[in-house]
Amino acid sequence: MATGLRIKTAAELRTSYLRQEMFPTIFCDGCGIGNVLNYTLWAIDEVGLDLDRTVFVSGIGCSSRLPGYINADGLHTTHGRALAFASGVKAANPDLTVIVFTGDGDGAGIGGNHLLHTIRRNMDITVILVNNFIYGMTGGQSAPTTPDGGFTTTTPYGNIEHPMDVCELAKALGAPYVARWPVVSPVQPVKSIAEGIRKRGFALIEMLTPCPTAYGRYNGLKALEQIWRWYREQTVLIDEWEWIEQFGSPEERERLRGKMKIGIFQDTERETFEDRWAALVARVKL
Amino acid sequence: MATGLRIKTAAELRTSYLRQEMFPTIFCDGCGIGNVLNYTLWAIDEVGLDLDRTVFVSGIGCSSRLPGYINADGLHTTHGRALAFASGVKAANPDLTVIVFTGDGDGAGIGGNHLLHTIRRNMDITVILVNNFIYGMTGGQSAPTTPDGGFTTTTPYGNIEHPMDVCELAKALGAPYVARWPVVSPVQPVKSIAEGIRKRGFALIEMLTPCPTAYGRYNGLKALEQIWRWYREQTVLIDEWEWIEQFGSPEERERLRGKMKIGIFQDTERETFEDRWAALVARVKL
Amino acid sequence: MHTIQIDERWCKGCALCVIYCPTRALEVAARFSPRGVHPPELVRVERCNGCRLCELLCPDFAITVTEESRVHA
Amino acid sequence: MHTIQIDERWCKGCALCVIYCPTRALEVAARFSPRGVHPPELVRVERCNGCRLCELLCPDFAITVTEESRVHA
Amino acid sequence: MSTHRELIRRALGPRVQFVQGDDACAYGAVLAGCTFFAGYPITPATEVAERMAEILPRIGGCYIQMEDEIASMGALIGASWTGAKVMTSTSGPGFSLMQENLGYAIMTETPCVVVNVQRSGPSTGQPTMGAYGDMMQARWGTHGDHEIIMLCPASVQESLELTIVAFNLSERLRTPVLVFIDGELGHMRERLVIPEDHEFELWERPRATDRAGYRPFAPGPDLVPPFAPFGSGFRTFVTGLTHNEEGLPRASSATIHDQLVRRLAAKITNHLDLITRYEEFYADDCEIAIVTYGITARTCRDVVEEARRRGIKAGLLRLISIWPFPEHVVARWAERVRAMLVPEMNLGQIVHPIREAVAGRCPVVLHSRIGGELHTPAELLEALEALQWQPA
Amino acid sequence: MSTHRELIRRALGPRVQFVQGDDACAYGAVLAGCTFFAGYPITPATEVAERMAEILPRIGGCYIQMEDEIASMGALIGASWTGAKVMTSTSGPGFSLMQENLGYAIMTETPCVVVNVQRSGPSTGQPTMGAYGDMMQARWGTHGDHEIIMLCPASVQESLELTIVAFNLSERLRTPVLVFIDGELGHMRERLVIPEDHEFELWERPRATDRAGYRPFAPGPDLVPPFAPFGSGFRTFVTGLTHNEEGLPRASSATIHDQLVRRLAAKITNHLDLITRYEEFYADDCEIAIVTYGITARTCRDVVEEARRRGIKAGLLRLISIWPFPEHVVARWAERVRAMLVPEMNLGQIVHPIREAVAGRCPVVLHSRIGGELHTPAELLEALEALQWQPA
Amino acid sequence: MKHEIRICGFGGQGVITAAVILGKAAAVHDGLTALQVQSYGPEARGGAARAEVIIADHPIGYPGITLADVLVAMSQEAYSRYHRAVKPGATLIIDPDLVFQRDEARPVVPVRATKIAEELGNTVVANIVMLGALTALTGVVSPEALLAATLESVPARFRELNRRALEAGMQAASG
Amino acid sequence: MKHEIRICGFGGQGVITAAVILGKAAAVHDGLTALQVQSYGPEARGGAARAEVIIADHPIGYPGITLADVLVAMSQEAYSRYHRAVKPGATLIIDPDLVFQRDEARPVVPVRATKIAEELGNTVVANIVMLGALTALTGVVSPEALLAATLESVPARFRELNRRALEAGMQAASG
Ligand SMILES: Cc1ncc(C[n+]2csc(CCOP(=O)(O)OP(=O)(O)O)c2C)c(N)n1
Ligand SMILES: Cc1ncc(C[n+]2csc(CCOP(=O)(O)OP(=O)(O)O)c2C)c(N)n1
Ligand code: SF4
Ligand code: SF4
Ligand code: SF4
Ligand code: SF4
Repeated sequence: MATGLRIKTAAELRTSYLRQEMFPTIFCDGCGIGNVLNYTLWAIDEVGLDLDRTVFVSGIGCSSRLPGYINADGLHTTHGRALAFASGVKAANPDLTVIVFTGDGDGAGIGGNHLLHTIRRNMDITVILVNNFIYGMTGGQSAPTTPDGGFTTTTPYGNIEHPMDVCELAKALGAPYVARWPVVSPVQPVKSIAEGIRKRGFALIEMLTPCPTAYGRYNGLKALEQIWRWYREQTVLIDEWEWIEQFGSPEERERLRGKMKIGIFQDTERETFEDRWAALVARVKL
Repeated sequence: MATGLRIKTAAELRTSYLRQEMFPTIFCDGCGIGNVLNYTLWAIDEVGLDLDRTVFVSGIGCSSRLPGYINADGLHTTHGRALAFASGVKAANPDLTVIVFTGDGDGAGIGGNHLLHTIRRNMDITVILVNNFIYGMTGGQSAPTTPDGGFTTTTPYGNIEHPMDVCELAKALGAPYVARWPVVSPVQPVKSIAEGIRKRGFALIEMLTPCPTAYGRYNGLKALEQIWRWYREQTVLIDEWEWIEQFGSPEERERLRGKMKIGIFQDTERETFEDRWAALVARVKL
Repeated sequence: MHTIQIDERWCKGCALCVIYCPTRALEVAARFSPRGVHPPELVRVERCNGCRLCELLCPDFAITVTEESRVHA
Repeated sequence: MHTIQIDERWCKGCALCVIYCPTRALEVAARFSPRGVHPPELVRVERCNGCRLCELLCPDFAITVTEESRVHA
Repeated sequence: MSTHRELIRRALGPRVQFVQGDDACAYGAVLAGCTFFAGYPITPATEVAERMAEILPRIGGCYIQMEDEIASMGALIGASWTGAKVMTSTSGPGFSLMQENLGYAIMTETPCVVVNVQRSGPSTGQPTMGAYGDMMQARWGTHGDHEIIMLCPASVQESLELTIVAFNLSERLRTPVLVFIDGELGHMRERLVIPEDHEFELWERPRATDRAGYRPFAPGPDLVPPFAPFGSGFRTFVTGLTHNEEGLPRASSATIHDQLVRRLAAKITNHLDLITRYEEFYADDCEIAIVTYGITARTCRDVVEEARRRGIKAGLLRLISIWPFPEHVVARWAERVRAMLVPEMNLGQIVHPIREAVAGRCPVVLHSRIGGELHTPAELLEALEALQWQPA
Repeated sequence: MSTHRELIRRALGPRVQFVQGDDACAYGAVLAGCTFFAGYPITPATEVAERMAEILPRIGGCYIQMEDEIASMGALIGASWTGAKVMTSTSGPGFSLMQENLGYAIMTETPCVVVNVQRSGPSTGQPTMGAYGDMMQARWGTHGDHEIIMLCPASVQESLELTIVAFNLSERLRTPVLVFIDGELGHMRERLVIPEDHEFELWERPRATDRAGYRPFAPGPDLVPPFAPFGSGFRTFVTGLTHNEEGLPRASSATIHDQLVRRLAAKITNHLDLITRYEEFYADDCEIAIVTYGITARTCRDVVEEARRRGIKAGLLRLISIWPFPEHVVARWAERVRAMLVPEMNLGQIVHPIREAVAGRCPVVLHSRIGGELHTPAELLEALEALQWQPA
Repeated sequence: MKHEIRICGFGGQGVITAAVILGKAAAVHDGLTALQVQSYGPEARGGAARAEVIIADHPIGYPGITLADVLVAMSQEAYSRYHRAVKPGATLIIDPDLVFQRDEARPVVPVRATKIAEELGNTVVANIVMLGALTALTGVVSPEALLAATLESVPARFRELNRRALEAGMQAASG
Repeated sequence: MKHEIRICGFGGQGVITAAVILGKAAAVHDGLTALQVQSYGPEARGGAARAEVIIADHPIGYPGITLADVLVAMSQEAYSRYHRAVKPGATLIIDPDLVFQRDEARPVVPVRATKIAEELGNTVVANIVMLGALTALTGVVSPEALLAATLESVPARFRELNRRALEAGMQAASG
């Protein structure tokens, strides 16, 4: 790996960061959620987080099972509500690092309003949103991210709803750090998650993650090799995307269709809820 | 009035459009919500809507009381849920015109997720969102729109949360029609509401509306003349805003601070849920 | 010549009409309406140019401006 | 020289490691693991360059690549 | 052009199938004329939605997956006001989220059917395990005073049939009706015979006919106000606030509130004849009664037969409609039996109204089982025998 | 530097005040050591939040207004896991929305206090009118099997005092505790004397002391597991799924579910001695008893005195803790009295567990009033007299 | 000793504030038992508003008033609705500018509170004028207690205005 | 007549599908009473999966199985857990490639379903191979019913594969 990070081995991760009694994971074979865990642990290792002072919060879904595997404080909450619980943890004890794992359904479907307002308040929370285009845990129903025409058990004739772009939304809401990466290669996600954790303020890292069992099965991508390849082929770096949009040939532009932009969407600074609250307390405390 | 519309008189509106037994309204004196009703009726008149085929839907709040005054089908629902109910009405009978009245708290606070997903689906619904920067009905608590530093009964030392810009959000989500106007002058709101109703797809018209009783009282704007003047002075047309941002002097640009952009934020076309569903049915019906 | 009709059951005495009348033709009455508020009055009839702004702005549909020549239903 | 350690209790036999190994040093074994899957095997030891991609990509922390010279805790 | 009924038949497929309880609920809805479904996936109720998503577009109806259960319930009510027959399905966590809007449907007299395929709670609990832990929530889950109708099938066939009944009651009485099964029955497959149209009745909500002087919430016969769908020119205002018979808010009037809320309750409790359903086995000479409902009742049927073979005068009262609670039926049994055994797949819920109805007339023994496994015939037989030999 | 207790005193202001029931709940919370409040405004509970928003920053705590009641309940639980004492307040519609996360708090043994200032429902109903329409919802509102603790004050002073008790019980037993008042009491002003610190006890949640072999959900004495706050290095995994004593999900195990859920219930029902609170008047020679709770009890006190003056052997059993239901207390009264009158500001809710406890020993007569007005002394006196002259 | 006082008018007149100040005067400053309740609806902005105060020297059970000892009516609707719900010999205080039609059988004390307040420069103190009059007429609380309760209930910059309103009310009642 | 059949293995092997097809064969094609239940957990992806089928000629009350007449075990865990919960004389069918340790006291029919399926070109039909074997060994449903139920349960392009899997299973059982 070309990053120059001193990457812990899987065996080391197992002993330092994992609840080994929880393994093997519940994830299907070929599922990319395990990779999200990998990358997060490597990022944590890079940042040098103290797991004694880090809380992992999640909602309900395959992806929301991740905190259970990490040997740290974990709060596996109700479906869609991870950010509400996480806000409570962070507001009550701003010294803790709070990292949220959520799914596209959990975080942007039922939980969309908490996403919206947590970003608005700019809570200092890092959200790792696993987008697999579908509700995996319940067996493959359409999600707000399901592509146009995508097949799921509740869109048996193809999805007619416009899919949601969570990163564009977060960006419009002013989230200080927003990035999207497919899990298919490790380097950028690891770096990006580390940046998100370091960012003072809300950070969203959307991980495009293959779900062969549900999304793959209904969309001709059940074979692992195929679905993992799809994620490489269907994603385009923001810079390249913009270059093509500006200077590309019509054919090149046509080829962007249906693909997804990846990269860092936003990286700015903004006062956090916790800092502002602390300032308020300093001002009015008796 | 310079629009060339043949504007019905208040007396005519009363007999053709209002449930007179509901008057006087519950709105405080100096409240701008009554004006939103005025403008909507004039817009409806202009569009020539058949009130027998129009349904007004709302949530809970001062602004959500509006459907009760209109002599048409009305659905005054639960707090924050107007768009969910409205989506049901529209999906089940796309021939009806559906107009939603909602507050900033109702529509963008508790109801934010329904806003998000109704826009995403592009339901053909016109939403008139009354933004008075506060929760009026419950006596003046902070809303997601309360300005930075604004005083409310739950931000007695000044609001520390970043306020939300509902129009920017709707725009980012791809709503085909998005506009914002203060109620203090009638012409543009009337035109804009009419355009919203005519638009095939989701239309959001945010009305900046004085609430002297709650927002005014806690922010030195209790006197009617003062608060109404404030809305004139603190709003700047998008074009002007952009001109100043690009070409304005530093002082001019400084003067934009804390002010609000008004005008039409977006006016595009996008396939609606209803049309796509109809196409799907045409394709698969037995 | 224009006149204004005020529905005193509906008028809340907010005085928006008075404030925004471009010709300052209206005034707040000294007397109380049955609702206990001071309603507006067209004290300077001659000034009123029938612009109907008071009517458009009245949040309570309480004002109707009428021309002598025209009768509304 | 590198070797890989596979934790067969954790390996789900997804074969990601086999697929993504840039030197094609791994293969899927014919035998079944106790979990009932075919685990990977380092069949072409000489090819393995220790890039650790299989380890980084294994969703189940089941592979650890070790150098002869180095022992992990 | 085929008629709507023909479309339905074609969409449902062969007359004899081997399907799940969930599927049967969906089929029942479609047969009852349901054309609108709004829902949100949740184990073990998802298959109801999946079946509706497959069938509805094929018969020209509308399936919409909402962003959560709150929205599903809201969309359902909106759709019902256009005149459509509507249904949603969920399980415990989602049913909890639906409570506020369920109360709205009650208050606004909006017909709708809610299927709850119960899983083992509290909280996320055991998502894939069956239970009957929401039985009291069904009755009391939403705030404020109200009555509710709930039906509890015990087989796949009955899941279909009672879903039709649920629609009928909901339409006729203009009130939400709940169909409660559990994860076990929801995912259990049995032979299902889809009934012919002449084999069941279909009731429609009473319709308003005359616009002049129409008062949308003025009770007609049965205490039920005639309904005028949105868009039909009747111009109805619907609010969850306390309202008068015109439908206009009168939230400060004690009298209007009292009249409205008592009528809404009476509309249901006055129609026990339409609603109440139960099955009795060996009622005549029963000494030890099992009183139960849902999937457990199947086992109890076996148990009672076996007990009889062993000389115990056992009997079974299977409650099919749980709410409004058939107090008189239970009271009647209480007068005649020596003891009642109440097996429940919860910590004891329906045992409360049973005890209240029994009012001390005989001992009532709860046999509670939680964790997702069914009561076994053996343990229930043992419990019956223990009661049999217990001194009075 | 002042101590935290001194800060609290200063923030609360003068010792004698003329304030509302809502205010008193907020004061009680602050006195109990509450440092975190998450909420969402709703009539008639908003003033609780408003007081907390004023006080908490002044004592270094945190007030956060969330986007809805679901989020409020979520944030509350999150905050409680950092070790803070936490509270929220709401009314019916909001309480309905909190049900799912309330169940989560029960399942995860998270201390928290929820104040419900009840308004008249169902649905939006009468937002500014008091009622006791959510009494059964409190017990059964969330899905799945569980027990809950609920306290019902009858005065402004008691609103403060019982809120402190609520925190104590919640901390000690690690379970949500509900304080239920109504809109009338919530907005009623009375003289309030803020008690000194030595006038009340404060209980804290049991704390884990040893990291080695810590099992976060292994019951300690009282069946309550010792608590380790997030960030203290104990590394606790918290889930609403069925979990073992390590806190790890075991959602398919019937045995673990059974053990867990029965322990959660027993943790409460085994501590009736700590929880149960009631007041008795003229218990000794009472023939006709009024059994009631909340604001109505004040009126009943007057009524009983007046009845005594008129020669009726009336008595009053005022229930202060409603859940777990003090069955034995009611049963004891039932053995001695000729009849019970149960006035309720609803269509009859607590009358159900009362009837169940009475088990036919004496007639139980509901006197229901809805619409937001209180029972008058005159009507209750009349009801008492009617019972007095009724043949046994 | 038990006084049952009902103050009513329309929303925005501050009838609830008046009742709160009165209760506070009794409970906090005069050391009496006092209880105050109010009734308002979501429909009541500008509509009917009502507040009640019970002042006693013993604990108060039933927290309501059927027949009042003192009625203050600041609107026609309030008067029409409540003027009969009083005990024999009760004190009825009205604002004659806002109560147009009266049941002449029932003697009333007219206090032009709104006019007086307008003359003092701010219509919002009409309620305080009424409180002054009420106290002067009935003595349910001591004038000192009333003054103290009033001053601590209003922002500093309005103290003087309120003090004058109280005095004007007392004068109007005696005048 | 009542047959109680338990099929178990790990998630992904299609044990539930197998049970459904068997039940369908009995209920729809052989006109019998049949009932099928399953057990799976959210933890069960790749973990334990279990399905049961009851086939009878009369209505079925209790919808569970305590002791099975037929057990199909497609994993070690399944075998270890359930091989004792059978009636005397029950038929036990196992995949010997996946069941490593056996209680030798209990006679079993080994069917190398996974291997056979892999040879047929797709490991997913291992369950169908087992169904063929089961039917051949027990006759709980007719081969025609089983074939019909299988074919209507799979996409058209997999029919041939499934038919061959059934046949291979029957052969393996007889062989
Ligand atoms: C209130 C509620 N509604 C529905 C569910 C059922 N449910 C569990 S997970 C899930 C969707 C998960 O989708 P996503 O968040 O995208 O995660 P994935 O499983 O795809 O990783 C749903 C609908 C639930 N547990 N609670
Ligand atoms: C579930 C629920 N929570 C809270 C409330 C209380 N409530 C009623 S209106 C309202 C806020 C209204 O604010 P907004 O939508 O901005 O409308 P406004 O009154 O300012 O016009 C609230 C919180 C409620 N009715 N239901
Ligand atoms: S269902 Fe999809 S998302 Fe869930 S574990 Fe399986 S592959 Fe992963
Ligand atoms: S409280 Fe504010 S928004 Fe509500 S009616 Fe009064 S002025 Fe209007
Ligand atoms: S604007 Fe309307 S309500 Fe206001 S004073 Fe004028 S007439 Fe009356
Ligand atoms: S990537 Fe990991 S789990 Fe997958 S086959 Fe390789 S070692 Fe096994």
